[in-house]
Amino acid sequence: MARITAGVSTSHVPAIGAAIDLGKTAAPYWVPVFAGYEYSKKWIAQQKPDVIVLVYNDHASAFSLDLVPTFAIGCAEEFRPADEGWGPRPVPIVKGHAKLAAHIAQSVIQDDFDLTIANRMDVDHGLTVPLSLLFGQPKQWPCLVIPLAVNVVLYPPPSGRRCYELGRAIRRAVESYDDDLDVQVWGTGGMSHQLQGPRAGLINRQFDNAFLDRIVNDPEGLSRKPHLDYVREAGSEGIELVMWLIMRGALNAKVTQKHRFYHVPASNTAVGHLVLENA
Amino acid sequence: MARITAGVSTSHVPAIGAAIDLGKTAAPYWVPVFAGYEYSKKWIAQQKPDVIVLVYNDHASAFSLDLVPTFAIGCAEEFRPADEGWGPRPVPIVKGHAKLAAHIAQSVIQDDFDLTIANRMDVDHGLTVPLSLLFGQPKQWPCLVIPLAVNVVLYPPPSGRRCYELGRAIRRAVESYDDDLDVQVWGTGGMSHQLQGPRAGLINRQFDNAFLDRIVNDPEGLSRKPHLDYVREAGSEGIELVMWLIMRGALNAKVTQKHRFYHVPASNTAVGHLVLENA
Amino acid sequence: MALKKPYSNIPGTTIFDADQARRGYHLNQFCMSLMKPENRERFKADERACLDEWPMSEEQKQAVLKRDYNRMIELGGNIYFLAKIFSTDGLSFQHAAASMTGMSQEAYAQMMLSGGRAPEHEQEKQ
Amino acid sequence: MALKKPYSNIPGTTIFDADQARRGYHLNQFCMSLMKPENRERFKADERACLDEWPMSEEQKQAVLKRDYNRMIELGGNIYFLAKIFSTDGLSFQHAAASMTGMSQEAYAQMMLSGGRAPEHEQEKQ
Ligand SMILES: [Fe+3]
Ligand SMILES: [Fe+3]
Repeated sequence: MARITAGVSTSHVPAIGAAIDLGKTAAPYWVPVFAGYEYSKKWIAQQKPDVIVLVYNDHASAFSLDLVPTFAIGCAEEFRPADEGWGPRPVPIVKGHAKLAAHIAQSVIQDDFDLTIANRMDVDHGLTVPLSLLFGQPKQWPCLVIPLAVNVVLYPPPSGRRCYELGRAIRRAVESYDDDLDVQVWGTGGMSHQLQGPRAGLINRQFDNAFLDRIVNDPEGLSRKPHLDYVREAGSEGIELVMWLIMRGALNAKVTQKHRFYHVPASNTAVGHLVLENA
Repeated sequence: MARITAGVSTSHVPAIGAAIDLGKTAAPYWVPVFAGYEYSKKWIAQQKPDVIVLVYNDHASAFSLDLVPTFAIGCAEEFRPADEGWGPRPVPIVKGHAKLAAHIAQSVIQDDFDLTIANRMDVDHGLTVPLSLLFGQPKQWPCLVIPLAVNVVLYPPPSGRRCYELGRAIRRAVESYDDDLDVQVWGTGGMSHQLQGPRAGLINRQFDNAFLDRIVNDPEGLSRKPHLDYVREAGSEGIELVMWLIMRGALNAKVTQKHRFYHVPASNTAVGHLVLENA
Repeated sequence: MALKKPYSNIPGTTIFDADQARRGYHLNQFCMSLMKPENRERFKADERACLDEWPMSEEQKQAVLKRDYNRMIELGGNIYFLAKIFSTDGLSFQHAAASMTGMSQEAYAQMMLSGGRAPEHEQEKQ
Repeated sequence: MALKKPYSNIPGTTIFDADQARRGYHLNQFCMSLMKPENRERFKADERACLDEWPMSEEQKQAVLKRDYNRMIELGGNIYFLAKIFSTDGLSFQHAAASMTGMSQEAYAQMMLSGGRAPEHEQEKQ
């Protein structure tokens, strides 16, 4: 039987990807950011998950305005890094787990989640930066990845509660898969940031740290936080944080916090990161 | 306030569209089919709906295997007839109601339906044949149309129950729209048919007539019918009938059956048609 | 396999599920290319050359060339995608459906006029 | 209007909703075209000619030519689409964000290093 072993959450700031790709990780600006992932790199080298269900949002890369899915699951054999305007990131092609992805899709659709099936989808920094943060710069990514893209760009995004419930449905799906697989669920994006208008540069440490507390210890309550609170308090792009709730919904009610990291800034954004294991 | 005034369900057999487009409606084969819509044409000329939410499935026209949404709502200003391999049908461009569509999308997404927003979508016979059946061959369609495409091609389709609940959510959405609009919901596809393999040509009159009875008088019970029953009893393409449940969910528990029609065959398919008004 | 297939015992019926979609991906995407008139013309002019532009298996290509719809479905084709092939040929769904039953077009059309294939007969086979 | 906009009073913030998406459709789709290197080269060679291929308003085109991101957002642009423009220019999200605040890039970068824009200050304005 497949099982969900752990959850990881992390910001997916594009400038972090650029710092890695351009060899700037030792620059004073970046040292404290990457220091926050040292524990996690060792941890995941020991964990050796078979598959990661990687929850992220597409940033107008795979999805134009022609078709905007609320939830899209990648069922392809592989996913290429997107060209976001400066050429694709020089990272390995992401290999999927088509059979498990199809199984999850089947299970959660029959569980009343109205997924979009993606059989061809380029993946942008939202998916590849978290991989780089945890795995560094390998020739091949050391495990398979099932991309789960969530719309947080075109209003309205799914509610935090809906995301949390989807996480629970993904857990049921994984646990009904016959093969013996260790599966992690990652939730990415956030923390507080705003990339537009006169309020650009907003950072809310208090909000972010309360969020980090509650997603570990009070996910049920946190999942009821309304959309407007995210935008008002964590910035227009802070709404990405709802994706962390999918990760959290896939874990036990009680989890062990193995690692927690918070840092300001990376470019325009507060960086947050958690490593959680089922208690 | 906008309101849902009536529901229409009908098969959307492509050969019916071809018969209309090629001027064959008076041929002996087709006379009994079109006779079944005489009442409805008069009825809708009196009803004059402002908008139709037209539930149909795309038949590999707008959606390839690259991206398959479970539910996609058309939010564009217009939708062009698709070229399904013999040139687009010579019918008017379908004009949308972008504002109402966006309102419905916002409302049902916030009601936990994970819609895909389509801002560009060609519409195939699934959507245009029902319009031709009710409106004939006008220069312009006499009302606006919001396409709602449901995946019934790639397994698994949404359950009948999920479709029924979506209909209810659409009703809530329409009734929370400020402008004064008469809105109909149409459910299309079916009835029994199978277009593949040695079992092609399957017709199940008993199943179809029981379905016609129950969707009027026992929609709650009918909505629990499992996917497998449709496929086994009504043929692999008979699963399209789940789309009628979206129409039915948008109406009152009690409805008045204004018209009922059933005929075999149109090409490979049993033709069924209902006109329902809120009691 | 981990995917439950409760629909695998329905006689004469292939459910287009994720496994079939993966098997037939390029076959079906080729079919979509026939939605453009210029591609239909190119296909009519040289079917083999057109097919060779797609990473399909030789079996899939042969099934297309022979218009063997049962075989195409077995190899991952879905009827709504395959419809672009018989539409390009100027043929109807009824023609294609008849061809899959092993009946002549006339006998199939007559069966439909007489009420279609009876489900009871089929259900015995389960 | 029928669409409720509970988010319309957040200071300095435009929510990319259906109305904005409709207003900015062609502007945003133009931005997507810059995901291909050949289109980036064409845009760099003659920005105006490239923009004229799209049914955008003159105001939208002027905003692009001036790299006025606040104006582009007002006219329906979304920052993730618009990112393709400043990426084509070889500039970062931080550059674009700074330009929208009216601060110099240096002052903005320093604000971020000092912990970012404080939310309390912003929330007073409501
Ligand atoms: Fe992001
Ligand atoms: Fe159909």
